[in-house]
This record gives sequence, structure tokens and C-alpha cells, in this order.
Amino acid sequence: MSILLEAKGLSKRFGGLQALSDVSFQIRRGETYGLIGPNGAGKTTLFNVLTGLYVPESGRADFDGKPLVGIAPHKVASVGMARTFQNIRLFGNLSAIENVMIGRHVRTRSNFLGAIFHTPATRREEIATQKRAYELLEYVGIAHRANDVARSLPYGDQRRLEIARALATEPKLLALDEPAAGMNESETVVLRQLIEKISGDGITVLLIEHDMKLVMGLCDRVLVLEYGKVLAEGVPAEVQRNPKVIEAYLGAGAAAEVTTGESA
Amino acid sequence: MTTQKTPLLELRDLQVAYGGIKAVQGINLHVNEGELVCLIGANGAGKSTTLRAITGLVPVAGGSIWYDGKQTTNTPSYQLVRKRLVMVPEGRGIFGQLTIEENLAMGAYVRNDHAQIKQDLERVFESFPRLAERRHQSAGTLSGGEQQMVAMGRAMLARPHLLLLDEPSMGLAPLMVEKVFEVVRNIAAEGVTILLIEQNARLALEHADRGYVMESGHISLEGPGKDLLHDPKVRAAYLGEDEA
Amino acid sequence: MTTSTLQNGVSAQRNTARLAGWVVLAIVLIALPFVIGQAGQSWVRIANFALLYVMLALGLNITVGFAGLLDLGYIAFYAVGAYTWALLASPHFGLHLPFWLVIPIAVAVAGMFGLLLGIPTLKLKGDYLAIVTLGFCAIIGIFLRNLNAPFNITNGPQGINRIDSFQVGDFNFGRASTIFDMRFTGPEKYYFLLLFMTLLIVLISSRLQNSRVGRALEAVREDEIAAKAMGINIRNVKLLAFATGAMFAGLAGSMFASMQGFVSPESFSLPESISVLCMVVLGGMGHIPGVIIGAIILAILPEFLRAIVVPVQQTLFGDVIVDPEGIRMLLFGLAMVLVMLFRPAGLWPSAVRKRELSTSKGEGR
Amino acid sequence: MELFIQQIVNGLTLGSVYALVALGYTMVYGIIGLINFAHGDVVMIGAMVATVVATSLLSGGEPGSLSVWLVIGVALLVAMPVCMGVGWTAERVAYRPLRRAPRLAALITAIGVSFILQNVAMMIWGRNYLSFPQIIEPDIFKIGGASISSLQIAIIVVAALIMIGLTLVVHKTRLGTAMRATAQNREVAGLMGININTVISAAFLIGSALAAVAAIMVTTYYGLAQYTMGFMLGLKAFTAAVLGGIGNLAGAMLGGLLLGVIEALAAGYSGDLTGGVLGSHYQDFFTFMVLVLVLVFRPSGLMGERVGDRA
Amino acid sequence: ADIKFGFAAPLTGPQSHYGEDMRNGLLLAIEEANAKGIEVDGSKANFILVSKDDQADPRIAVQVAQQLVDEGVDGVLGHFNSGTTIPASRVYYDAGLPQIAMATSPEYTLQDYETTFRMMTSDTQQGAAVGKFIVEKLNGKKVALIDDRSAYGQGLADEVEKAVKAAGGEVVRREYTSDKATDFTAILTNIRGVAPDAIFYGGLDAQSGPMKRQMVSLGITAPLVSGEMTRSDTFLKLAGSAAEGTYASLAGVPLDQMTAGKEFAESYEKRFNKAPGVYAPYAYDGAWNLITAIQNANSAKPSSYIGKLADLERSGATSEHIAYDDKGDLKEISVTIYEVKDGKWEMVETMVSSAN
Ligand SMILES: Nc1ncnc2c1ncn2[C@@H]1O[C@H](COP(=O)(O)OP(=O)(O)OP(=O)(O)O)[C@@H](O)[C@H]1O
Ligand SMILES: Nc1ncnc2c1ncn2[C@@H]1O[C@H](COP(=O)(O)OP(=O)(O)OP(=O)(O)O)[C@@H](O)[C@H]1O
Ligand SMILES: CC(C)C[C@H](N)C(=O)O
Ligand SMILES: [Mg+2]
Ligand SMILES: [Mg+2]
Repeated sequence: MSILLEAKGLSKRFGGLQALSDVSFQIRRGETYGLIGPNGAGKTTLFNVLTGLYVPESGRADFDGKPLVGIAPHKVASVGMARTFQNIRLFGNLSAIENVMIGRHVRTRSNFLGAIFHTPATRREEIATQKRAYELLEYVGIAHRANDVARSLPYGDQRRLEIARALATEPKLLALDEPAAGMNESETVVLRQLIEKISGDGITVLLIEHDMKLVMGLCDRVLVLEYGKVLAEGVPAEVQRNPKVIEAYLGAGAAAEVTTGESA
Repeated sequence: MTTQKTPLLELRDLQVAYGGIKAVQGINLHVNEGELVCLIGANGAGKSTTLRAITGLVPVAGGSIWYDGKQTTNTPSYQLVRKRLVMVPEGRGIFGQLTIEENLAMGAYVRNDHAQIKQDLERVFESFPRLAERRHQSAGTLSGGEQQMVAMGRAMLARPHLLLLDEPSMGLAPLMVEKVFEVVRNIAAEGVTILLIEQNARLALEHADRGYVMESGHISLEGPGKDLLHDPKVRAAYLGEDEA
Repeated sequence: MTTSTLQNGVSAQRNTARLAGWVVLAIVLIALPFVIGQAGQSWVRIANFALLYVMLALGLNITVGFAGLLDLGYIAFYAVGAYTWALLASPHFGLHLPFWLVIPIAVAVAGMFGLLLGIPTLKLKGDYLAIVTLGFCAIIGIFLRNLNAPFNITNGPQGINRIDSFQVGDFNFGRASTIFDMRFTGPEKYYFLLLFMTLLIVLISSRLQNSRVGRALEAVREDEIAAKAMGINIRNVKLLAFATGAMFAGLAGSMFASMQGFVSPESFSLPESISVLCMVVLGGMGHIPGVIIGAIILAILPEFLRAIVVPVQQTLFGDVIVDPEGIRMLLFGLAMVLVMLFRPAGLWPSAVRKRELSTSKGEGR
Repeated sequence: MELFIQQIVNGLTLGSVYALVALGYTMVYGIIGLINFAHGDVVMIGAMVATVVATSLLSGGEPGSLSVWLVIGVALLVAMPVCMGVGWTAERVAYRPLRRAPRLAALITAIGVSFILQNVAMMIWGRNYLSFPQIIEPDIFKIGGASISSLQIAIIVVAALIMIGLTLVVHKTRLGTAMRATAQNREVAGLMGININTVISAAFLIGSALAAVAAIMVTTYYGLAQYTMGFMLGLKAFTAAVLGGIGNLAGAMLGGLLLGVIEALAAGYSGDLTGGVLGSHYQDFFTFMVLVLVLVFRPSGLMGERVGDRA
Repeated sequence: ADIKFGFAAPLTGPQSHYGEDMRNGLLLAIEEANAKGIEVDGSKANFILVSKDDQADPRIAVQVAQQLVDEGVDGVLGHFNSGTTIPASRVYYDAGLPQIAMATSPEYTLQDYETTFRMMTSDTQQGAAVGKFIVEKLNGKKVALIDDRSAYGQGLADEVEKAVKAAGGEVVRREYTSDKATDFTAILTNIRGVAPDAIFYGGLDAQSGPMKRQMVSLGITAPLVSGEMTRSDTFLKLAGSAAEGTYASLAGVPLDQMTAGKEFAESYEKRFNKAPGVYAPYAYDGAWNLITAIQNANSAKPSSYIGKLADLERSGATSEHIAYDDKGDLKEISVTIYEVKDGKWEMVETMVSSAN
């Protein structure tokens, strides 16, 4: 399997706080890669560095063979990496379908003049964009809310909408920041099926989650961060037996629960 | 059965609407002194709305709310705090530009017993050492989980009589979830009455004396926590048992 | 099959209703100057200025309404357009270039000024941007006022007089003339010219809004970080918003100069800028019909009040007892407050646009 | 050098007034995010009232030197509650119902309130300029060749004292803490037991009281009051608040003083610096260029807090 | 029959007090004329004033000009500002309505419109007189100029500059402010640095008043000289005791030197309970000019009486020889210089000249 994303020695600090130090890892094409760690370990920061929102002090990341660090955030989407946000960031006053249509931005071309003169190419593209956006809403299961303002959707639907919007950019890698937060276990199961479907369609997934059942069930490999450093990496079964991980992150109870959960 | 004693909190036929949408459609619910009661339900069922109505953050459309023997329907939240009815809102609601310490101090805004406040503050730092390390950092830059700790700590400083918690474990690492529930247990053990909303239904029901299940604006089930935990409908709808 | 024919029937019916609506509107718009002209040409002039304000408001709507960039100095672009026309078509430099040359130049120059304002303010948020744009307006005003020395470019505070009217061949929009036995006054001719331009701007605005570019503007307004993550180049989008808004203002400005025949710096003051903003917000920010209504109402209300304050007082009290000018502006202020209190999102805010999905309905549009 | 000192003195006097008015803007902005366009007009009302009071007090005859401060004191005593009343009422009637409305709605309302205040003032006090009776024959002192009058000294000192006092209030009192919390999250502030209506009203009351003080300074120093005077003053003060970092009290003070000084220096030196090409008519050009430069390098003003917008 | 005069000037905003002053002057003239029972074309004329607020805004000015035309007025008095008068004059010209404006910039009567007349001096005429006065009478070899960058202030200051130079003086510094400013310490400090013999200000009394105060507190002793806007009671009020020794020019002869002037001042006081402002007497004279021309033509039709207006020859409250040259400017220019003495405007001298 070839490497899709490779990070080498990423470090990021905020004032006196070393949020990431010397983080390296590799994500293979097509796998689902988990990112876990205690609160404040630097998981979201890592996302922000990878997507160009933060510039790291040192280190590099190569995506699909091209350097990622230092390129403008808006270019990240066009090279094929899309994300969702821990604190949902939808375009709140726009309808669900418009949110997804905006996601098509990097994969469409029509410009100012095209819009004004309503050229045939623009019209074709517009229709295609709508069609694709609607399909994506169906894909994540919220097509019936296409015309509702994003702000008014229930929490779980907002999460799904964010995923649809990210998928609209046709990513090679989809990075999800705690998609199951605030969902109950049944809802999480539905989410898990969605992620499995996405992965099945050949998209590489990078997943931050605190729901161990979800992480252990979905991920091919898991990276554990603590205090900005890599604590462990490996297949889920290995990682969850790692005493350092249990001590820093899982706690005895959770580790046990996950095991039972998996056997169920 | 605690029918002799009046409950600490009682909702009678409570209704709440946002514009045209009826989010809560006439629910009855009570919490007795010293109890830990949990409220579970799917996304959008109206749980948060119920809590917001209790604390006067959204106007009540019908029915009434009784706290500590008095009707408090539509009482503004700042007055309820003085009656020691405290809520940790969904999404934490920390003051991003104040430091952690200042945030915690805000919890004690209505208190005047300075020495006691200091002591309580230290207790919070003991429970959440992560916060002690960063007491002078502005809270807006904290990670999601850290912010949740601040919110819990802040509520503890208010010395509540009735504490309403809206999804306190959301976004927390497993170890931290345990920690939060431990804190919830401890607070309850000190005699604080608690009404808890949780998506982690299993944990919540394990800890709760009683529980309510809410479905699109109605209470569909109620009973002792352990009973609900074994109710097949609950297991299917909230614990993800069927499909797993 | 049956459902689809049924649907087609319904939509055909709806289409005829819509068509009828458009026809009525067109007739009203065409007849308007002659009807209100009965009450005096001043009402035609007022209508013309209302159209000019519609153009301005729609331009500002792109910056403020679509892209969410609070621009308090918008009138500066209007000034740029007006002065461009004034300098290129007046005795001041002895240039009398034709409209088809001056208008594109005015629009382009205004657009360039839009970029000029946009570049240093890209990183600014909300009200910081507002104050810088306000400063920009002041700066433009300073240059207009003072560039009469060492070289006389703008003729300073005296302004530029005897500016050419809009003229196509021998057909002069500034003077009355007879066409097919009908006498058209200057203001009436300008009415149709401005109406044409306004419709053009409405068309551009609405096409823009419902396009990929328009959505990018709205995305930037809603959440910059999320917009970046969607691959939108925030910088370009903001500059585009500034430039487009500015170009509309440039067009409106050049029309203003040609219609007035006189420009001076005092016409482009900050309060003027603020009143255009009021039109946008009062009407319903981001919603084209709302903005149009807002502009028309705010342009006409003062004149309407002017016409009624004295007669109303006379009928009520038998005499003019309260200072009519004071009460007029007071009522104006009161109206602004009341509208906002009762309709905080504007008089005619946008509902969420319903998309008739080509996919689900099988009929492409 | 003498010129320079003089310009600094000039600038500080003007800047002190800006700073006081800017505080009113910044406090309200900091808490409810509203550019209170009518604030300048509250200053105007204060100036009108003070002028009328002082004029009627002195209609008897020449004041003795003792009664000078008495007259100003009485004028302030009357103007302050009037301004506070106006500010409070505006908040209560026009802004409070719009707390949850889109931000620009409240801005437009504020512009409307400004219109109303101006035209009511015009109907009450007429269109003419009122003059503040010249009760203070300024003693003029010389510092390094620069003249400074007793009035200027009084203005600078009073402004400084008020700023120190206000800083203490905001950072050391319960009300101050409540204000800062309310500024960040109103709902949660309520959940902490803070009555946010009281806090917001307090901000308007304090701001308006400061406006009254500023009004007295303006009328005594410049000697005039008219119903349109609030607009320019308000605009400058708001600019000052932004320069300092809007929402930040220390910023408003710094911004006000700085703006005054920049204006004086720009008017004083722009001609000489540009070889006479850009004279004092380009004063505001320089002022705004400084503003733009400051904001380009510090996008939230000199002292504005920069919250990381966390993704 | 009803004869309507249109009037437009700022009636709201910072300059509205001037508008009010003008309106009162016009009202007085019209009421007098109505009381006299003047006969025009066989019936007793009833003069009516239609007044409009132009907000000192060129755009509104054109709009209200059109409104006046629509209302069928027979003649126009106003506007007040150069910036409003000039664009509005085109509307009146197109409608063939005679317009008598105040002291606007020269451009107003240079447009080849036969409908434009002036009630006061143009900037050129006044500036020439003031410049000469500064150099010759005040012995001002070194003069500093300030203007407010309004059409009026800048125009006047430019003319003064020319006249000062023509009379052999030197302009040592030119400073600028705005018609909304109240603080002039910075520019006055600059001026103090060059120690001029006199300072001229082109602008409004709302600025010159506080400016004079600040001159005193900065220790500037050179006299302040200004145009007619400053020769007002507002200036005296605003400058307070600092006003002493200020000079200002005003078109025409002092009211109290002329019988008609004194009468005007008395009836004004009686009618409005206050002293007339600067512009009231000129507005009053302007209205009487129209009335007289109509009387002479025995018709209120603009096309009939406009000729009579151009040929007018009468004695009014501000001048004994009111007559127009072929451009519509006053033929005989008298400019009087006043000085503040003991808190009052006292006449210094009147300079009479025929138009340039
Ligand atoms: N913009 C910022 N300024 C200052 N500190 C920051 C900033 N962003 C993150 N931090 C700090 O960096 C650390 C890592 O934060 P991050 O959000 O990456 O944690 P996380 O692993 O995502 O935690 P969680 O699971 O709770 O979301 C935290 O301590 C946080 O306070
Ligand atoms: N401010 C609001 N305006 C309009 N509708 C709202 C608003 N807040 C909530 N709702 C709607 O009210 C219903 C109940 O929402 P509520 O937040 O109470 O649900 P919840 O049970 O707390 O869900 P969750 O588990 O997602 O927190 C939902 O349908 C939601 O969309
Ligand atoms: C004297 C006044 C009538 C001058 C007027 N302000 C103008 O602009 O010309
Ligand atoms: Mg995180
Ligand atoms: Mg909830």
C-alpha cells in the first residue's frame, strides 16, 4: 500500500505551550487511521497544522507526494484533503444544500463573467453542482432537509452535513474531528456505518475520536498523542493493551469496556 | 415513593416552543432532594430545551416549573443562581477571554464567603490538575475537554443545591469521562441534587437513581436507572445494542 | 407520467401567473414617470434619485450583504465615478468624451479603487474594517477637496460645473425634446436610462448571487475558516466583493454627474454613505428585492414627509406649530428605529432560497 | 522644540476629550457589540444642558473667581443626570429589544436615535450656536516656551483621574467583573448569577456620565454648543476607540490621547515634512493613514485582545 | 392674485441658522408688501413665501429647485451655499425663473444664464476689498491665511491672497481647517511660529469664534480678519471677551447709516423678538428687488419682469444704489469693514467701488 500522507517531525507551540513536538507518522492510501489522546494532547492542533490553518515551527508533511506544510489553507482542499471541525463550523444561515454546493467550489470552474453572462457552460456546471450536492445529502442521509437552514438542523444532522460538505470537495483524505461527540450509542452506530461506507468508496479517513468503541471498530491503525508527543502507534488491539495508553488515556474501565463492546 | 415530600424540582406539563416549532410538548418530571436523575434521548429530543426552560433561558409556552416549593416559571437565570439552582450549559459556555482562574471565580459570583471560595477553588484544581497547570491561560485557547473541566469546576464553585448538567462528558477522553462521573458522584454524595443529560446513556443510567427518556418533545419512559438500563427499548434506541 | 404532466400543468399555471406579474410591473415602471410627472417633474427627479440609490444599495449589498464586509465608506466609489465623468466630459479640462468611453473608464477606475481599499483591509474583521473604510471615504474626500493645487485636478471645493449630459448622437438626455409627437422632459429621459441600468445591475446581482462565485461570497460571510477549508481563496473573494460593489457605485456616480451637471466634494460625505448602508439593512441585507425596497423607501420618505408635514399640521392644528424641518427629520429617525424594532431582519428579508432540484424533479431549469 | 511641545499640549487636550467620549463607545461596544452612533449626540445634549444652566446661573452678572468652579459644578450636576437619562432610555427603548437581532439592525437603530436626539435638540434649543459663558479667564502658563492654560490643565488632569478611576472599577469591583463576563457570553453570565440587564444599563449610565463630563470640557474649552456637534466628535472618538482596540478600556484612553496628538502633529508638521505639498488640509489623511498602518500590523488595535479563532 | 416666491436654504443641519435668518428677512419683506396692498396687473397682489430646506446638499438643492418650479413660483430667493446655488441655478434657468442668491462664488453669475442675480458681493469683490484693507490699513505686510475648504471659505481666501499680493503684502503661511472643526490649536501654533501681522480666516462664525479664543490662549496678538460670516452676533457670543479687535467685512453699508436700514432693524426686532442676523437684511432687500421689478413690469410673469429686474434701480436697507450689471452682479459694490470694540461690531470704514 502506498503512503498518502507522511508527517515528519511536526512541532507547534503556543507561547509557552508545546502543543506538538516532533510528531511523525504515515497514513496509507485507503486505510482508516485513528488519532486519539487525552484532552489537550494536540489532536486538533495537528489537524490545523495539516490543513494549513497553523504554520508549524518545524517539520514537514507530504501529501500524495507533494509538500503540504506552508501552502495556503484554501489550497489544501484542492490537493485532496478535507476536514470537519470539532466545534461544528457550518455556514449557518445557508441551506443544507448550499453548504454542500460550496463544498464543490474547488472542483468547479465557473467564474464571475460566466455567472453574469449565464453561459451554457456555467449553467451546465450549476446543474451538475446541484445534482452532486443532492446526491451527497442522500449519501449521508439528510436529503429530506436539503432546503433547511443549516443552523436549524439537529446536532447529529449538522455533523452529517459537515461530512457531506467535506466529501463534496472529492477528497483523497477525509479528516474527521470527533464526529461522534454528542451522539448516543445508537446514533454512533449509524455514523460508523457512514464512515465505513466512505472508506469503502476508497477514501482514506483520518479520525479523531474519544469513543473507543468507534475507534477500535473502525480504524486500521491508531496514533496516540499525549502532551503533543507520540505515545504509541499501531493496530487497535495492540494500542489498547499498551499500559502507557491505558494509564494516560483509556483508564482501566474504558479499556475493559471496549473489549466487551467488541466481543458483543 | 416520595410522594409525601414535595420534590425539589417539578415540571408540570411544561411546554416550550421556538417560533412555530414545539420543542417540548408538555412534560411532567420531578427531582427529589438528594436524587441524581438523568434525562436521556436522541439528538433534538428537547433535553437541552427543557433545561434551558428551567433556568429561564427560554420562555415557557405552557405549564409550570416549581423549584424548592415555589413556582419559578420564567424566572430569569440570575435570580435562580441566588437560589442555588445552577446549570452547566451544553457547549460549556466558558468565558474565552478570561483566564481559567477568573472563569472559576465567576462561578462564585453570588457568594461572599471569600475564605471558603479559596478552599473550593483548590478543591477544583485537585480534581482537575490539568487546570491547575494553566490557571492563568485564557480559557478560549483550551482544548475542548479542558474547557469542559472548567465548566464543571465553575459550577462546583457556585455551591449548588440543584445542579443541572447538560452533556458533561461530551468530547472528553475516556479517562476524563470516568473522572467527570466520579466528580458527579462526589457532588451527589455531598447532598447536591443533580439533573443530568447524557448521551452516554449507559454510564448515566448506571449512576442515576432514576431516569427519564425523552422522545421528540415527550417523556416516553421513566423509572429507576437500573430498570431503564435493562429496558429493551432503551437498549435498542440508545445503547446501540440491536445493530452492533 | 401522470404526475409529471400534472406537475407540468401546475408549473405552467404558475409560470403564466408569474409572467402576468412581470407584465404588470413592466407597465407600471414604464408609466410611472408620466403618472407622477402630473404632480410635478420634481417627483420624476426623486424617482431618478431613487433609482440611483437602488444602484448604489445593490452595489453595497454585494460587499455588506453577500460578503459580510461592513463598508462605511462606500460613497467614495460613487465619488470616483462622478468625478471621472466630470473630468472627462466637462469644460474643466476641455474634454468632452462620449458616454461609451467615459462609462467604462468610470466603472474601471471605481473598481480599481475598490481593490485599493480591499488590499490593506483583508485581514481586518468586522468593525475594524468599518472604521478603515470610513477613513478611506474621508481620504477620498480630502483629495477631492484639495487637489486643486499645485495642479488643478479636481477644482477643489468649488467643484466642477457645466458637466456634459448623457448624450447619444444628437439625443441629449439633459434637455426636453419631442419624439413621435410626445414631449419628453430631461428627467423623464434620465428615468428610462437609469431604469435600464438599474435592471442591468439587478440582473448581474441576482446572477452573481446564485452562482459559484456568489456562494463563495456567502461562505466567507458565514465563516472564514470553514470557507478556507472548502478551498475558497478568501483574499480573492473579498477583493472581488469590494471591486464589484465599487463598480456599481462608479456607474451610479457617473450618472449622477451627468444628471446634475455639477459635482463637488460635499455630495460625497460620510452621512451619505451611512444612508446607503441604512437602505441595505432596512430593506433586508443580502436580499435583492428587499434592498431595492429599502433604497426606494429611504430615498422617497424624506420627500414624502416634506410634502405632508406642513399640510398635516395645518389640518390638525390649523397652523404650523412645530418646526416642519425638525419634525421631518425626527420622524425619519423614528421610522428607522421603529422599522428595526419590529422587523430586525429588514422590511423584506430573504427566506432561505428554495432550490428546485433538477435531480429530484427531472426537469432542468 | 517649543513648537513641538506646544503641539503635544494641544494634542493632549483634544485627546483627553476624545478619550472620555471613546470610553463610552468602547464600554458599550465591549459588552453588547454595538457601535452606539448616538453616543456623540449624548455628549451634545450634555453640552446644551450645561450651557443653558451656566448661562442662566450667570444671567445675574459677573462671577467671582470662586463661583466659577461652582457654576461648572452645578452645570455638571444637571447635565450628568440628563445624559444618563438619555443614554439609559435609548438602551431601554431602542437597543434592548434588539439584543438577539442581527448586529447591523441595532446599528441602524442607533443611527435613528442619533437623528431623533439631534432634531429634538434643534426643536428645543434652536438652530443657533449656544455659547458657554466665558467664566474662566484662562491663566496661561509657559512651559518651555509653550503656552498651556489652566483650563487645559484641568481637562487633562480630570480626564486622567477619571480614566484611572474607571480602570479600577472595571478590574477591581464586582460590577467590573460582571461587565467583563457579560461582554463575553451574556447567557452564561446570567447563569453565574449576573443580572445582565443591570450590567448593560450600568455601562450605558457610566458611558453617559463620562459623556457629560466630556461635554462640559468641550463647551468650556471651545465655548460652543450646537445640535449637530455630536456627529464629528462621536466619529473621532469612535475612531480613537478602534485605534486603541475597541472593547478595551485602556485602549480607548490610549487611542483617544494618541488620536489627539496625531491630529496635532499631522496638522503641525505635514506641510514641513512634505515640502509644503501636503499641508494641514491633509491632516485627516495622515490621521487615517496612521490608523490603517496600526490596523494592518495589529488587526485588533493597539491593545485589543487577540483571541485565537480556534478551528 | 397670489404671487409666490420660492426660497431655499439649509433649514436643518449645521448651517440651518443662516437659513432661518434669511427666511425671516424674506418674511418681513413679504408681510410689508402685503400690508401695503400692492396692485399688480389690476388686482391686489398677495405675496406668498414657499420655503424649502436644501440641507446645504447639492443633490437636495436640485430636487427642491424642481419642486419650486413645479409649484409654479414666480421668482426665487436663495440658495445659501455656492455648492447648492450653482447646480440649482440650472433648474431655474431652464424654467426661466429669476433667482437672487447670496454671496456665492463668482462662478454663479458666469454661466451665461440671464436668470442669475446676486444680492451680496461675490467672493472676488469682497476678497479684493479685504485684502487691500489688510495691507493698507492694518499695515499687514506678512499675512497668514486660513480657510475651511468649503467652496465659500476657499474661494474667499484665494481672492484675499491675490489682493494681498497685489497690494504688496506677503502671504507667509496658509493653513486649512474644516467647517466642522472646533480645535484650531495645531494650525494656530504653526501660524504663531511665523509671527504674521494679520490672520485672515475664510469660513463660518462657528469656527472663527472658537478660533479667536484659541488665538488668545496661545498668545497670538495679530488681529483676526474675516468675511461676513464672522460679522455676526454668534461670533461675538462664541469668542467672548477674546473677540476684541477682530475685523470682518460685510457687503453694503451699515444698517444704522441708512434710514431704510434702521427701519428694517426695528421692524425685524418687533416681528421676531431678536436682532437680525447677517443675512436677513440682504434677503429682505432681495425680496423687495423682486417685488419692485414685478411692480415695474406690472406683471408677475417671469418673462415679463425679468427685464425690469435687470434694469432695477432702487435704494434698499443695505445700499442706496441697488442695480445689476449685465452678469447679474451688483453694479455698485460697497464693502464695509467692522471691528469688535467693547463687545460690539463697530464700523471702521466703507469701501465703495464699481464692479470690476
Ligand atoms: N490558538 C491557540 N492558542 C493557544 N493555545 C492553543 C491554541 N490552540 C490550541 N492550544 C493549546 O494546545 C493544546 C492542544 O490543543 P488541541 O485542541 O489540539 O487538543 P485536542 O487534542 O484536540 O484536545 P480535545 O480532545 O480536548 O479536543 C491545548 O492545551 C490548547 O490549550
Ligand atoms: N434556538 C433554536 N431555534 C429554533 N429551534 C431550536 C433552537 N434550539 C433548539 N431547537 C430545536 O428544538 C428541538 C429540541 O432541541 P434541543 O437542543 O432541546 O435537543 P436536545 O435533546 O438537547 O438534543 P442534543 O442531544 O442534540 O443536544 C430540536 O428540533 C432543535 O432543532
Ligand atoms: C455668504 C454665504 C452665502 C456663503 C455661502 N456659504 C457660500 O458657500 O458661498
Ligand atoms: Mg480537539
Ligand atoms: Mg442538547
